[in-house]
Amino acid sequence: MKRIYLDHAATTPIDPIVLEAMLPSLTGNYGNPSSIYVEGRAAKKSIEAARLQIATAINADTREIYFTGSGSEADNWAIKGIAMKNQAKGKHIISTTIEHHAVLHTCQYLEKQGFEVTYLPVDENGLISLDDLKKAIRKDTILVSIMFANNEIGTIEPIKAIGEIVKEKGIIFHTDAVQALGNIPIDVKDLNVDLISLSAHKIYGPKGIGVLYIRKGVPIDNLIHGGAQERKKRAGTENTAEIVAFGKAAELANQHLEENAIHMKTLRDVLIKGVMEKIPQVRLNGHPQQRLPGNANFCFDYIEGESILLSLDIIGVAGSSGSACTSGSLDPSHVLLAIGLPAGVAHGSLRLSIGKSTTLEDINYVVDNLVVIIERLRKMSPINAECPIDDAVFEKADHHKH
Amino acid sequence: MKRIYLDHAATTPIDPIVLEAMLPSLTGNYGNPSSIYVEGRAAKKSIEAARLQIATAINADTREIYFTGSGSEADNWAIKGIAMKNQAKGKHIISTTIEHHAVLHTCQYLEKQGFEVTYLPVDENGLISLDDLKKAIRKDTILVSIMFANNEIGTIEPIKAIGEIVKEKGIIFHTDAVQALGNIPIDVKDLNVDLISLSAHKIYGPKGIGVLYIRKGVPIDNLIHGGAQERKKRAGTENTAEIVAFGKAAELANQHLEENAIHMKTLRDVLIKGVMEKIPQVRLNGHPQQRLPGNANFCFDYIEGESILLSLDIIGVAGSSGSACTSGSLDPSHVLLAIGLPAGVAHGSLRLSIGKSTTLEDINYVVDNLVVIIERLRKMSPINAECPIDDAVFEKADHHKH
Amino acid sequence: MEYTDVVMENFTCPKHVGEVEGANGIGQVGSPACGDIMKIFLKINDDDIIEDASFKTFGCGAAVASSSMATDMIIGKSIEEAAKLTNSDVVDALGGLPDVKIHCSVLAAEAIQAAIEDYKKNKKK
Amino acid sequence: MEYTDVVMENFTCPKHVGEVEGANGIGQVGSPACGDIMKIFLKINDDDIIEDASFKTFGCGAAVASSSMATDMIIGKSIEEAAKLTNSDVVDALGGLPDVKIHCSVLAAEAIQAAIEDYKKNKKK
Ligand SMILES: Cc1ncc(COP(=O)(O)O)c(C=O)c1O
Ligand SMILES: Cc1ncc(COP(=O)(O)O)c(C=O)c1O
Repeated sequence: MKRIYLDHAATTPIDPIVLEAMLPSLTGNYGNPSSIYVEGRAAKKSIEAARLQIATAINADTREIYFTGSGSEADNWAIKGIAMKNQAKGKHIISTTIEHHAVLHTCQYLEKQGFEVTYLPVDENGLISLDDLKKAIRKDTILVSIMFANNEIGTIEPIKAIGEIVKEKGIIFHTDAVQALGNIPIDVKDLNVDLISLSAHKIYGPKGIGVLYIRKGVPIDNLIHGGAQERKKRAGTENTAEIVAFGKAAELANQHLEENAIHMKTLRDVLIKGVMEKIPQVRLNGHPQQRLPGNANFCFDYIEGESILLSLDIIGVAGSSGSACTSGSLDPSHVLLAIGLPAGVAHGSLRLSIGKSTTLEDINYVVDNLVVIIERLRKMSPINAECPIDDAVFEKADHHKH
Repeated sequence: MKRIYLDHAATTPIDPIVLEAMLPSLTGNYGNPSSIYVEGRAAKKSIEAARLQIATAINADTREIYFTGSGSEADNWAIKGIAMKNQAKGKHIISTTIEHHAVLHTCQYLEKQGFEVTYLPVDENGLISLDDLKKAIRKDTILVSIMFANNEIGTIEPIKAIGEIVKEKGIIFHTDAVQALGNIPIDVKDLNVDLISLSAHKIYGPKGIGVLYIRKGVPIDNLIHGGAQERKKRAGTENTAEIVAFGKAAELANQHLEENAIHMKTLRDVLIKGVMEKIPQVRLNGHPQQRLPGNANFCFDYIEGESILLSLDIIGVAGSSGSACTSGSLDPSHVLLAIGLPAGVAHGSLRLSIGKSTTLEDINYVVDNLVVIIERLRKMSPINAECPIDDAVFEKADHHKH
Repeated sequence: MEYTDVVMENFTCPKHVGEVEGANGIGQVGSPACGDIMKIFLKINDDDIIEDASFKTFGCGAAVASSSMATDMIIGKSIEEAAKLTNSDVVDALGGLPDVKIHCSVLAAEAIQAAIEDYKKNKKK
Repeated sequence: MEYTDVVMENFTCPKHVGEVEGANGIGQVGSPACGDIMKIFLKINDDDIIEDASFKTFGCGAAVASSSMATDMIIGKSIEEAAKLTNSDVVDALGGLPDVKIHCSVLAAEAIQAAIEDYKKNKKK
């Protein structure tokens, strides 16, 4: 059966051009980049070429690009590294309620170590308020970490405006741009951002390779200590093959940024229109305009997300949900709760994220089948418009809390 | 020109069988292992198969195997994770003076954060003393981290005996077994070890993938916070391809452990005998017997290591040196200093590490050419047996300290 | 997370979906906030034998499959026997459930008990 | 770290290795502990012109190449001119050196200065 992959926000297949670029580093080019002999120098060279490709993609200097083992590591490094290094100045951090877990759980860990974190709320579209940010800034604030674009609902935060506010106060600003890369332009010369997290596997590169952009001169502790790799800032023998792949993927993403974005946006709008028109009792999550080109996120009342995903999977479609049931926890997505959805509704969410190879037929197929799937699951559900269940009652009853 | 690669301790080429095993995860099998649809489940399955291969190789339970982004990350995680989690019990750590930088620099970082570290000395062969260890243990000792086998001089530490001493005191024991894997048997059921660091690229797997073995029940903080991957202990979308590759590499290493070890040991002994007999003024570093099967490490008096490496590189041979000049710092290897070599002598070190594909002809070629190279460089040197230079004088003069 | 074939079968073609006609014992457990609600309908005859059973479920694949399997397992049984149905019985019949989904089978057993209680209460009146 | 072709040439086939016969100015700098020792031998004629020069070096590729290049650059020059040779002159002549190796060129310039000093001292006696 033909598969229709609509979970590009979770991960993407490796582009054949990227694979071709990385293969020589798997079949040969195995030298340790720190070694001085031929094999080592060749590996070093390919890493530096990739560093330039990444730097170019975000308009940075190559000396500001540090490779990590994932986007999560980049987030952890940025936040812990800044916190540890600058704690003498203050122990207050500002972030948001809709960050990726890599930021959120890192902040929570720092709270246990004696740091204080203010989590800015967001409005019903997922946007933070600049006023809230200004009010949250204190004398002892050392770091602001606000994501570029949200991975679940696709909302794009006003990073440039945030940067201006933060810079004026002399505070370090980190943004998790893992979802932004390849989807919206990132220009470090234009933005007042000090640290940026990136990850290759969201832009048709391999999993397990990330980047932390560190603006020159920003004081930061290492997260992974050891050898002198990455200009003594990130230890560990370099993952040459995946670094080369990330470089190529970033180059391609940059070259085709606009064309890919238009393609995804067009299909996304067809998808959103189709779902909203053909299926009753559905809402679109995230900002209606200010959102990632490939992101569509819906809540279908009265049904639960995992059963939608399973039903889609059976007919060949891959999507994701903010339902608790897909995460192994019983709480639905913190992002959907943060934009004000009741837990019961949040459980019924479906995220479909479009990629550069998605076609109009794919979208039409999905819309048509979703109509049937949603209807079937709703028939199976004990709740509906005539027989709604008051969340509050159930929550108070607390019968099934875990 | 044919290349003779004798730096397997630095990194190894990917075994074609390993590459074949990992390729499907690069060309397809791209699902996010946390996703519930077909693509995700397939990726999850291949990761769990690899976990079993690694577990089998060290006789552990699959639930004790956690994938990381490198051996360095595993070391950092083990040491920081135990330190942070158990600091209420005490803030004293015991390690050695000859650890890899991933352990050493992590310990030094913790010292800055208020921990105390005792670095056990080693004898001229690189062995720690069990008596020293016993004496170093205090009431507030929470962790002992001693490497399984040294990456420079190849000396194998008495891990089992250390484990017995440490276990009796109820202290957590970590060993960096990055160099041991594939070279000497590791059996967690036989050893009293709580945490073990491993890395794929030393056993013909790719760079950028490591493992931390964590014995069930050992209390440890996360190093990389975020998503629920690796049973909520190590965040970041899984590097499926490299995990699969590590699994295969570990399986192969385990299957051919004895045969590979015998092969390497045989060639190593030819190499050592040849060099010691044909070249005057040379010493063998590391324990004469208790050493890694593939490791040979020499010091040639009166000459400097990098110029040996360059000369070898030119005739097609890749080796490494503990000379400062190869590391970007001006201090020679801390390991060579720890076994008591004067700095001037340590600068003249050469490590040749043999792999499973090394041949007797390779070794003969290297020995014959080394004779010529060493002679040539010695002729160029202002110091020699008749005109030795007293290190101490120069160190005191301090004219060229950086 | 990996579902067994039996779970997938019971999810894609669940038995006994809907509201059995003449149901005289209805039980509902769970909450939408937790992501599962199970409602069980029992038609019990005068000899306290469950003649028919059905369900409506808001929940994940495991919740639907557990409902389907559990209702199927109690049809034809006395309410005494049915009340003894444990969540492990359901899990076993499904060929296993992922750890994080065990609670779905618990819900199914609880919903049946709630339906039987409801029947008993109705009978007393 | 990557050496230029000129560096590699001067390392593999260094010019002026050894002890020039009749050297009347000898300078040595560095220490084995730091990984480099450079010894420069100068043969200076009565007009204070460097007729010949040579070196012996314990050190890395850059140290050998710097010694080779520096000695080559000063032959035929007056000691006054030679004393003005800076490490950057050597680096430029080598087509560049890696950052961590710049100190080797410094040593070469220092060794030449030391040799000239030695010559002057001998002359005075
Ligand atoms: C003993 C030892 N520990 C740790 C490491 C670090 O492993 P990795 O390069 O995967 O970070 C190495 C090799 O580089 C090593 O030899
Ligand atoms: C916004 C965001 N941040 C961080 C990450 C983590 O990246 P990685 O999976 O490379 O660790 C992701 C994706 O997983 C993401 O979407």
